[in-house]
Amino acid sequence: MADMKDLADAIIKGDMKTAVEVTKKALDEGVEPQKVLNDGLVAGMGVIGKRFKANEVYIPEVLIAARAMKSAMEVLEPKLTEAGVEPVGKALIGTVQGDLHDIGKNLVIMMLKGNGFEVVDAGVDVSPDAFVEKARSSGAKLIGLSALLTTTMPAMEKTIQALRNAGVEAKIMIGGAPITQAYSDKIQADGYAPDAASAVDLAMDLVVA
Amino acid sequence: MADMKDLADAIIKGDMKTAVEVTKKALDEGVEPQKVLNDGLVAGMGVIGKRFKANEVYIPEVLIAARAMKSAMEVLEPKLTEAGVEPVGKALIGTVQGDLHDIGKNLVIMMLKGNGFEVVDAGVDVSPDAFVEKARSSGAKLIGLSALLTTTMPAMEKTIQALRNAGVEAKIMIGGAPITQAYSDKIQADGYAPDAASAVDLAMDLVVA
Amino acid sequence: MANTLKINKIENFLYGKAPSVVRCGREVEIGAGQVIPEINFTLPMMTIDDKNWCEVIKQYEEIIDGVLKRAVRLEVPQLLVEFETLPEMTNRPQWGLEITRLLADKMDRCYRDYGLKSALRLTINDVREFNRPPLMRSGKYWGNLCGILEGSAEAGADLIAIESTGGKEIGDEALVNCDVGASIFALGVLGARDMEFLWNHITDYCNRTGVVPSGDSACGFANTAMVLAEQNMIPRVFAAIVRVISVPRSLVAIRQGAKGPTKDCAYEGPYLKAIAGVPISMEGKSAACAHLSPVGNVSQAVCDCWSNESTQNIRMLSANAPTVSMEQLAYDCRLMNVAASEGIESIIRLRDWLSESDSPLDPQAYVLKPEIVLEISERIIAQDNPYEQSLEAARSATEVLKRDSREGKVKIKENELKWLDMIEQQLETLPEDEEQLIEQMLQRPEFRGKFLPAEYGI
Amino acid sequence: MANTLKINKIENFLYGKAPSVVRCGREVEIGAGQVIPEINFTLPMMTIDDKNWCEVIKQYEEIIDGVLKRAVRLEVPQLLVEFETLPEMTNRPQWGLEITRLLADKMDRCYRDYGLKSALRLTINDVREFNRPPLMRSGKYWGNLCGILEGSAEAGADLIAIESTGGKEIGDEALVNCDVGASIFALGVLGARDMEFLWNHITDYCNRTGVVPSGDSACGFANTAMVLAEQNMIPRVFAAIVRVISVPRSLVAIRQGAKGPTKDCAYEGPYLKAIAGVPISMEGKSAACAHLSPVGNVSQAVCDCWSNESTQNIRMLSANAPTVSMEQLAYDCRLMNVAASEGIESIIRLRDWLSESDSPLDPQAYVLKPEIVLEISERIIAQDNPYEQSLEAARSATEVLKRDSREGKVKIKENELKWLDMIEQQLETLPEDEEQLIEQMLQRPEFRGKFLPAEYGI
Ligand code: B12
Ligand code: B12
Ligand code: SF4
Ligand code: SF4
Ligand SMILES: [Zn+2]
Ligand SMILES: [Zn+2]
Ligand SMILES: [Zn+2]
Repeated sequence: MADMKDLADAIIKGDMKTAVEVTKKALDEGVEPQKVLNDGLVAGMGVIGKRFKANEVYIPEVLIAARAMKSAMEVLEPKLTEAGVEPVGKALIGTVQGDLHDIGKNLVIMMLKGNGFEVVDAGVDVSPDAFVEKARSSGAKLIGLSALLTTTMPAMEKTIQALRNAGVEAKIMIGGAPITQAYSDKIQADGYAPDAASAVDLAMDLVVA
Repeated sequence: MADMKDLADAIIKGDMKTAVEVTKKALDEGVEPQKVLNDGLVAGMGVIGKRFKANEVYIPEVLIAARAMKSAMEVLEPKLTEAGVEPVGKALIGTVQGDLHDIGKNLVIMMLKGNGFEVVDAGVDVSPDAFVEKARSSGAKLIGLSALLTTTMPAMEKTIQALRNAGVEAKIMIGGAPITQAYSDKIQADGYAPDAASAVDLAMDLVVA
Repeated sequence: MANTLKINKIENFLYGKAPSVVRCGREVEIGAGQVIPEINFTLPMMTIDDKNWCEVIKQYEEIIDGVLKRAVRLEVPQLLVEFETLPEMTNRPQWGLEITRLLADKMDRCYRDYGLKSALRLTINDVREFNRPPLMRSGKYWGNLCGILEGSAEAGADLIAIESTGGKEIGDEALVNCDVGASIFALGVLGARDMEFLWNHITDYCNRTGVVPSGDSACGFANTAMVLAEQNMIPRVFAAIVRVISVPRSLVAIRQGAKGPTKDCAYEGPYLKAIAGVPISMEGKSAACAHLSPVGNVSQAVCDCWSNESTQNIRMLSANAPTVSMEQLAYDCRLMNVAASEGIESIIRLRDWLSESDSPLDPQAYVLKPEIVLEISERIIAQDNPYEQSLEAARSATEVLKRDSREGKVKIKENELKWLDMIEQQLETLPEDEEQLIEQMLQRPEFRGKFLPAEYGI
Repeated sequence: MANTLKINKIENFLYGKAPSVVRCGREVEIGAGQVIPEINFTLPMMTIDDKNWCEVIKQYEEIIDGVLKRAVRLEVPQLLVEFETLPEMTNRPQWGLEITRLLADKMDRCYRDYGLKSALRLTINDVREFNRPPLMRSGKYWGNLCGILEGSAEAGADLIAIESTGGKEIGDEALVNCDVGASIFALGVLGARDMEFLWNHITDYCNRTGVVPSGDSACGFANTAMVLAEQNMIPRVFAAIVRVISVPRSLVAIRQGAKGPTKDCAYEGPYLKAIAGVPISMEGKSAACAHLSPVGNVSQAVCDCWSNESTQNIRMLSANAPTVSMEQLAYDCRLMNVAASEGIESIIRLRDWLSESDSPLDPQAYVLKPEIVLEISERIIAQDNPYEQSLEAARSATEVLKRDSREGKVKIKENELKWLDMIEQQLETLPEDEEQLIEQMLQRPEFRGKFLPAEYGI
């Protein structure tokens, strides 16, 4: 019988092959897709996430786990859709106009995915208009803006205005090294997180609220 | 015959006695009060001011000159009033609420006086209401606010609002170590100066404009 | 006060080592061999009021979290944290104490979780001059000051300091006029008398509670002079002399029982260490965020704690400014401590480089040179009371500067040399007897109404 | 490249002194005996556009006025000013050149009025990756880059630098995956090839105009690794190894004619100095405003210029942040130069304290320790091309860290030790031959479309 603990362990170890196998087996045995997701994949990622926060493991290990999860998800997703299970939320994340820094943004995306979000990567140097367009076409409920330069921070404000003027109702969170809570308040973003781990908590809050 | 150059020299040296004597003599001889003021007193202070800016002399020397000027002014003032000569302008200067730093403010006052301004010293820890009241009672055309603490800077904004709400039309300039032009713009002061010497230039601009 | 220096040989005048070690907080030992970073911080632009209080708390949380995290990362062996109240927090003591508690709790947790040894210094800001002329020994503001003091042990403070301002009513005027007599009156008479009263009160509380009475700073006098000199408002020689005049006043706290480390901004520290043997906190290039100064290195030469004076909680490109300072202090201390681990000869070597790199260039740096400190300290303690000591301080500083500028040991700007003569002349006119000076000063019309003699027991 | 080190004895590996001195600007001599401050700065939060351009200019005026004034006050003997363009200023070359002109003019005036010796380094930011995948040798962005380069002499630049990013398309991925093979490919293959093309172009211009080609930094690789390690994203040992891998790439600029001082943020500088004899600019605790780092002191050990990396023009309690940095750099340099004035033995003493205070605590600091730099440099130059050198760099860094952590000379965290083994294993699988590695990398699906092989002559 497919053991959800084995699946979680496979994720933790980043053992892609086992993860896919156990997922398939579980589904074949009629385990509920939602249970496979929660008790297997998300549980495994949860353990890795905790270890990462405790500085026991590093990002490469998280990435390996995330890749194992991704492979298993490819098997699981159709079943989830069939069963009417929605992803936690859909997010659109990008780096604002004029700014090419994307390592931080990419880590945020990876962490969100690991926690069950569906994420559209808008890339870097994304103009306000492009954000509006992508917000519309993706239907994301959450938009994340990243900026690393003091001279591109103002582009965040412009992007938020453009999104709001265009009637986009998604929640907007911002981040990047020079960003502060005070700046987030000032430009009326819905939230700010200082790192990728807390970005997940924030995203959860914003999407659930 | 009273020589305006002697008067200026007396001011420069801070020679109170000679300054008063020459002023009296000049007035007795029928020299125009305005000429005594401009070519004697203000000219002398101008030289000292220049030397100060060039780091040739220090504030104590400027203060001594200012005191000599003050004594001479006591003689000259009634005549100026008779002749209908107005002071350059009347200014009200104080340190904002919660703040006790006053050395900088006092130097600004001293420099303004040395340049022909009439100045009311509002003191320290001056509340917005007290500023409004003093602005009204003094009829000052120029108000100067000083703040040295990051935690009393916001009191500047409040004071400006209170003054404007009360219909006070005087120009408002601000200064103090933590103040910047950007902050001045933000709270819509009419001007900012980084030191006492440039405060005089600014005051002139604001009052003449 | 004993008439011999606690440190009278230049080879015993060392950073990290003080004759009287201070032990406090969570296993912190000051003056026992290692130089310890002392981190300071303040609020960015914001109002402190009921509405904003929550925001204020958040600022301090963010500051201390960032600082402690960096200290742990850089394996700082011991850390001193200074919290200096802002006027609103002294005037509402529970506010000041709430932040003290918050900091102490975080430091406790960090000690338990990561073993970071630390102590918390609470520096109370002197609000008495909200009355003008100030009431020094009674009234609302004195009450507030006592209120925060009385709650400090319970709130978790390990050390108490204050930067008292008694005499400043005259000190400011004295500075902008380069009036050395008035400076001596402000510091050596008014300041010293107020310190005696105030520090008697503080050490009394400390004796009851076990909080360490640390020290007081003549910041409102001597650092104001330094800032004015940096702005070319007053001659540097005058600022140098005022620094030395401030020594006897700051000594009063120690005579009343203060144990050090003296306050970071009290650049008179080396004198206090030589004379009284207490460990000292100093600041220099590390505190450029707070004051520009001509003593960036020499101030470090014989320090026991090394501080950044104060920096706002604003975001730099890397992190918030207090975290940035924490990092800089940690590295400065690492350097000193590595040299110290090689033995005294290496301490002396580094000390002398620190001293030599500044002292020939500015009179304010020169009077902090360890050799000069010992020379002048010797002369100061030969005198009996703070007034005479202050007078002697001024005389010896002036003499030394004249002598050593002639010998080319210290550079004094052309247009400042005449000031040394003028100050010397002023000094010659001052009476040897304190009572006479008081008499003279009470006569001066410009000082009338500025201070209340009775508040100084005059 | 010669197969002997320019500095091969530890007693010749000194701060302030480099085998090849650089003379430039207004009487500036780098590597000739004195350590020189290099001041850097950037804009606070603001937009750069037509509407705001006037405001941008005002910012740079305020910055340079404050910095020069403080340098004069502190009698800084020589000053290097770095202006690093922001993307908008590279993409509109006349903007970048206008600010260059402004700075040069102010520095000229200051030299005439106060005798402050100074030189201006213009660092062009690499905008080529605005195209993704980047076009390295043609197109609009390459044109912009050339545009600013071509105007630099006339605008008053004394030195040219760039922080080129060729290979970063792969480098970022390599870092977050701790993929040492991909890192070597990014730096030693792609980066090195791009550098050869780019620096050939730059030195060609410099030869025509007399501007000094200074250096290039592997900042986008190795400093990114350091920042990631400080955030506990990747193991410090990996960041340390990437730092060493970056050496052969940065050497390419020198082989193409760059003369130093190398870029401040190129912490690989000591290797470049040992191997090629060029003077180097370094940053450490002085640059805490820009990057937190575990190499605050050791980075200073053999520097020729000492920098703050970059700080925004924001107001601190004392002055604006660039002025604050200027003061700190001035004092750090004073200390080093005073020790140097005593002779080589004292330089070595201070160098070793700087080095010893950090190097046992972190592998990133350890690989900058002068002795280790010489050891590894020797092995790097025994190889023939950048790929082989990079491979050897990685191998020797890994070996040295394993060996010396076993011997207790450098502390490596428990959970990082296994990474050393993993990296070693990865290294064993890499081919000795560059062509084979290229083949392998071109196969990897995750890299497909990320970079254009032809742009690297592949
Ligand atoms: C790596 C780097 C680069 C790399 C970028 C590689 C890449 N693909 O991203 C390269 C070399 C290309 C580069 C280029 C430049 N850079 Co750069 N760079 C850095 C550096 C060293 C690290 C940034 C980084 O990746 N950090 C690691 C990640 C993981 O951290 P992070 O980005 O902060 O992200 C975390 C959080 O902020 C948060 N987060 C991030 N995004 C988001 C979004 C949301 C929604 C949320 C909730 C959270 C969140 O979560 C992340 C994970 O925990 C920083 C220095 C620093 N101290 O930050 C400078 C820095 C940002 N760069 C700087 C500069 C000046 C530049 C250049 C202009 C340099 C030049 N003159 O050429 C160019 C600009 C290019 C451009 N148009 O953008 C300056 C900025 C100064 C300023 N004025 O603002 C910095 C601060 C360096 C410095 N101290 O001077 N840079
Ligand atoms: C002297 C001084 C004091 C003295 C004040 C004496 C007095 N009568 O003014 C004393 C010791 C009393 C004092 C007390 C305090 N101080 Co204080 N003090 C200073 C210091 C060292 C110098 C200020 C000064 O006089 N400078 C000299 C004058 C000439 O310069 P200036 O004030 O900048 O003025 C010039 C210009 O700004 C301009 N200007 C000034 N006003 C105006 C007005 C106008 C209209 C214009 C156009 C121009 C202008 O012209 C002037 C002449 O060129 C500064 C440090 C610094 N770097 O500035 C700290 C400083 C301002 N103090 C500080 C602090 C924290 C305090 C205290 C809260 C300390 C405490 N915890 O006890 C208390 C607060 C008391 C209170 N409620 O205000 C901090 C502020 C931190 C913050 N959060 O903002 C500073 C920055 C020190 C530091 N680095 O930490 N202080
Ligand atoms: S200048 Fe600094 S140390 Fe001195 S009283 Fe003000 S805040 Fe305190
Ligand atoms: S981190 Fe600093 S030095 Fe490196 S590219 Fe960015 S700005 Fe330049
Ligand atoms: Zn202080
Ligand atoms: Zn750089
Ligand atoms: Zn730089």
